[in-house]
Amino acid sequence: MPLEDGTRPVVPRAFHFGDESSREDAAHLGMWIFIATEVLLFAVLFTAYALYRLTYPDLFQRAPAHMDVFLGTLNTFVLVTSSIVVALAVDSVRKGRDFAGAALLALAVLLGIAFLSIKAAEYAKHVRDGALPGAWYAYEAFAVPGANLYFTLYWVMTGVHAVHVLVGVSVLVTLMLRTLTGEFGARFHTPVALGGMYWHLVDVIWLFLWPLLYLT
Amino acid sequence: MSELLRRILFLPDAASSLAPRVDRLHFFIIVTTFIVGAGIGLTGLIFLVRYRRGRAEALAPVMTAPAWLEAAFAGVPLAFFLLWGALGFQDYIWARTPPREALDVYVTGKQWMWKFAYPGGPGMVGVLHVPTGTPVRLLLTSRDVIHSFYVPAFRVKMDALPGRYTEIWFEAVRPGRYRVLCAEYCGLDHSRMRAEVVALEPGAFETWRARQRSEPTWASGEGEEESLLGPLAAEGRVVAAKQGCLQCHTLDGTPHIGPTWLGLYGREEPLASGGSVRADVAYLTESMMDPLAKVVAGYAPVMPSFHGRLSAAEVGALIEFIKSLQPERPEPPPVQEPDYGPLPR
Amino acid sequence: MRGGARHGGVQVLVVGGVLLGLAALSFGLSRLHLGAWAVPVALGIALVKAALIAGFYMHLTERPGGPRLVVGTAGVFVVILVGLVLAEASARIWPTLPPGPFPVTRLPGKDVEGPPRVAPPWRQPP
Amino acid sequence: MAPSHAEGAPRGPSYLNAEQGLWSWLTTHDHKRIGVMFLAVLLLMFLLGGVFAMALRVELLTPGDTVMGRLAYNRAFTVHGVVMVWLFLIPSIPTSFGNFLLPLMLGARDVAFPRLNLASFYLYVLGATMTLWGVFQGGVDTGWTFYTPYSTATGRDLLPVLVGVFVVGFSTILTGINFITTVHTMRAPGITWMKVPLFVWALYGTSIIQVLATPVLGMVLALVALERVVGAGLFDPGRGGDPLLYQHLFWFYSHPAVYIMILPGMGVISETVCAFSRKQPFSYRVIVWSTVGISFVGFLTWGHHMFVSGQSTFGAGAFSLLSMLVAIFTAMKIFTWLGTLYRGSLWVTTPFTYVLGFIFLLFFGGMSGVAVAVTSADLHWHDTYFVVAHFHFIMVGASLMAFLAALHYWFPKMSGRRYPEGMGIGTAVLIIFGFIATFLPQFLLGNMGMPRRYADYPDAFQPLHVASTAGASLLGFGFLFVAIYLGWSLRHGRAAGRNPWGSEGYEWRSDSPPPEFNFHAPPVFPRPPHDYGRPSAEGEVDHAA
Repeated sequence: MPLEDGTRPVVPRAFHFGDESSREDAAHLGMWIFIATEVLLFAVLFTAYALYRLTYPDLFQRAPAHMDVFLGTLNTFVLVTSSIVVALAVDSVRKGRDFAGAALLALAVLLGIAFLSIKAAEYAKHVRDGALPGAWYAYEAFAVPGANLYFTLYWVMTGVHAVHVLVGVSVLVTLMLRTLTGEFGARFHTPVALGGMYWHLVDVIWLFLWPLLYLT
Repeated sequence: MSELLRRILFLPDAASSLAPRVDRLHFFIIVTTFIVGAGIGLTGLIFLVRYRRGRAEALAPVMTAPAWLEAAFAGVPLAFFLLWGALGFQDYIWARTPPREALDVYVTGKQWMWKFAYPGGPGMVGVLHVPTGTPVRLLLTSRDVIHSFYVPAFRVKMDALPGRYTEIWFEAVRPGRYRVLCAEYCGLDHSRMRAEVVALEPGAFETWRARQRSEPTWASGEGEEESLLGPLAAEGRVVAAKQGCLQCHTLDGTPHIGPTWLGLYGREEPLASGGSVRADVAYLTESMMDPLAKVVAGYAPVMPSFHGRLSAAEVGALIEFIKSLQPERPEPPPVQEPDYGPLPR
Repeated sequence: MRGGARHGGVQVLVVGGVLLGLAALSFGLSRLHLGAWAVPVALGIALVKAALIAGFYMHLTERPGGPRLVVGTAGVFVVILVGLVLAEASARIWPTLPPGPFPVTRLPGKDVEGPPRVAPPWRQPP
Repeated sequence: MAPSHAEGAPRGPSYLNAEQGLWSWLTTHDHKRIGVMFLAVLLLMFLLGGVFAMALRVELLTPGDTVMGRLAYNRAFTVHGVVMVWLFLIPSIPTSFGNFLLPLMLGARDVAFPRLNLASFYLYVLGATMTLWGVFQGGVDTGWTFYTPYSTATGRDLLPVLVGVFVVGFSTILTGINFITTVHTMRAPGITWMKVPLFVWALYGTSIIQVLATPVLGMVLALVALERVVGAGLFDPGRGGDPLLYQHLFWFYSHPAVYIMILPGMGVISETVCAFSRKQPFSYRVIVWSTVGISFVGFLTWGHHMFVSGQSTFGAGAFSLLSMLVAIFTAMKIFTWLGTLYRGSLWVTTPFTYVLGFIFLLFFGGMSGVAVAVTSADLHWHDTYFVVAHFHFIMVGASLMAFLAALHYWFPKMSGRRYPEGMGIGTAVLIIFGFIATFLPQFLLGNMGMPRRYADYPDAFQPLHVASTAGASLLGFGFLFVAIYLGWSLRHGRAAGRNPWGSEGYEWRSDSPPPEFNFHAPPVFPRPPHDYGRPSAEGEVDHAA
């Protein structure tokens, strides 16, 4: 912090850290804390799931039979692949290959959109069945006490997750455009790394939702 | 000693077998708190007088707590807290484990009243009769939101949850009337959701119960009146259900958000604006169309107007239904504000 | 930057391969119907995957100190929340929930008298 | 460094006049200005909540309707609770004094993310506006706890309030992220973890709670909103849901939130008790570890709000035990503060008067907290005025006293001016006694069995209610006096000089008010933050009246 004594410093405000490295450290730490808050946000839904699984054990075991396991599993692979692509993109930008990075980000965006489309198809199927959340639940094939709770949880959990995917996609689009303008490179790539972390978080949450809702 | 403490602390009479247990621990905690609190206050005061800085700045000695003192800061309070926790938990388990031979009473909370029912009848609103010296198990549930059954004199409290049963038990030790309050916020009339427990000698209780069984002054029997209704009145009942009248008006004699319909027709009702009105066809019709014009005393002016929402035929049916709701016996004694004067001994 | 070079594209691809493999494994195991073990096994696999992603894709291996502390703390609190709620609920005296049937097909507008309630206790002693 | 007192006059512009105009305030990234803006809005909220508190006390003067009906009363206590808890106490000390002082105490030029800091302020204003609008427009009558199924069944419009509180929560999270990152990455050279000022430790512990607990609240409120909009049924027994789940999730946030309210206050006291007894903390490490301990163990105790709610007996026992553990940390702090006073050189000032009041009232508040955490005793006390008195002892008797101590202690730092000291001490005594007169009767009311949230009560309770209302009016006058003389001092107070208290705190090494980037030169802190063992390095104690 080289400052002239007594004069008003003319250094731009954002540069109140010593150097780029410590700024990157702070940014990463801040992002991790934000991720922790997201984890706790979803923890509420997992708690509700756990409590109702405890209350209605048989029902939660039978419920996956009413889910579209194929689409759910397909979505898992789509999302994991997109995570790999984003990791590659971050690696490329770090190494200064920003055009390759942007291309990979574009691919990840496409995969994200694919995820959302598959999810929408799945939602449409549930709507046709009448497996709607809460008061609108009218799914004749699975009309046992508590089944409405399972589907409410399903809608809320995947819905909140889908909102996160949507936010993630827009973050990736922004990062892709900014990469294309040459803003990021080997010297400065913190935003790409942070955006990537957000996307991975979205992926990780799905990796827990998928077995709980579709497999077991 | 404990009687003196009880009076100093404004605690109500200890009228159940649980109460002395709770109070004992209460006194233990309070006395300890006040001794230590006085110690802290005095220490602070002495320090303030003794070490008060004059105008000149004095240099205070450097000192840090030795490790044993730090351990004491944590250890001594912890010992007390854990002791209290353990003693309290013992009593808590006792209070939540009803004896097998306990007399069952079903308690239903509802905005804003308490219903009590014995398995073989009778059912009562607002007054719970129990024998003294006998454990009574309460099975609580609620019909709308969460309520909490609270008898200060018994030191007993348990929430009544909709859709599930909770249980608690108590044993009244001497006859008397004890107030029941609702301790969980439940809406507009939360503060008026009161009832009372009447503890009777076992003999007197059996006599009371036998008499109640043979000629109930008032027993709850929803659904029984249906068969007695004429066709128009039956239609009125459907209208009442469809329009949501029954969310505020009861059919069983208990005041709710609005006055009960039981025995309403022909009754002289005091008005909030002063004076009174006879509840005849004209008044009932007016109350449906312009409810705020004449509000019965003691009720909030919250009823919406049904002008345009009820056809003439529906109004007629409703009035016919209200007419049909006459108590077959004299009205049940109104839930009186219990007399909380000194208890008869 | 610290360790940037160590994380080549090859490593990303290897980890990705493992992730896809684990996902396939999780799916395969679910077809075997493991009964009581199904949930723990599935969650275990998910945890491994999450650890891989956090460690390699989210650069946790490069960042000791703060970030690891944060992740660890968050994990602990998730366990506390879920664990204590489950511990409390499983120790309740059952059935505190009155037996059904719950009207699961209730649609808005059908409930004329407010939320459905169980039969009055004097009609249906447990 | 080390200018003498004569040279204590600020060199160059301070943060207050480095830039001029309203716009420069509204778009500032300066943590000090953001702190001051937060302080202004918070005081406004306190005023609003206080007015409603007085209205409640007046209504309770007599049984039956005194000045308002039951419905109005239910709405009024909701406004009081919502404003005081969500909009005043939870953000109070961290966002105002924390924002102002954290970088100063670490020798940093700003917090780690200045733009995020400003965003946090605007989110708070937005959320507060929505909440207030929602409360008044919807006539919300659920209390600040929004218990289901009442909150899902009530006919009032709850959605704006839920969204508003959610947004305020988000603002809290941003502040928390900012503080944790700042403490981790921006300590000046020489400030190792065990040389971090105690107030910063308190803010750090608070931020951990904010960051980990607030998202839970956000999601729960979202679920309540969902319950109202689509009838989700997760908390509705009619659809197989469990109303206790709401209470679990809500208190998982709201119990630690109590520590969000009190921990910064404890930090303030740890600072001031050293400054005014001119002595090192009796045990620095005890205070530090008890702070960390509270923020951790505070998460394990939420079930003690549910002893009579149908929770399992086992659950009640476990939560009771864990609650006993968290009380220890407070006890340790109280003893350590007392030990710090021992053989000190006590300077009786306004902040110090509040410190003494704080220690005394926190003791009784804490002990009554232990008492209600005893399972069997809670059968009697749960949801009565005993609990009301208990948490007011903590939130008003402790948190608010600490807020006032901080306001007086750092008033010269923030404004560069002094306030009339004698007036301050007198008012502090008035406030402390007014407080005791208000809330001591409420303990007794609780013993008598008066449940909380009662608009109307049996006649037997009246004498104690009258006493409480009388005390509340004393309290009200006290706050009025504070507002008057501090407002007067803002314009007409004497210039404070750099370090009017002769404090060793790092923040006093800068000018009062500090320059825009806190220090004229990169600061060096060779001594620990509370090192009063040696004659002051600057020796410029301004002993005036």
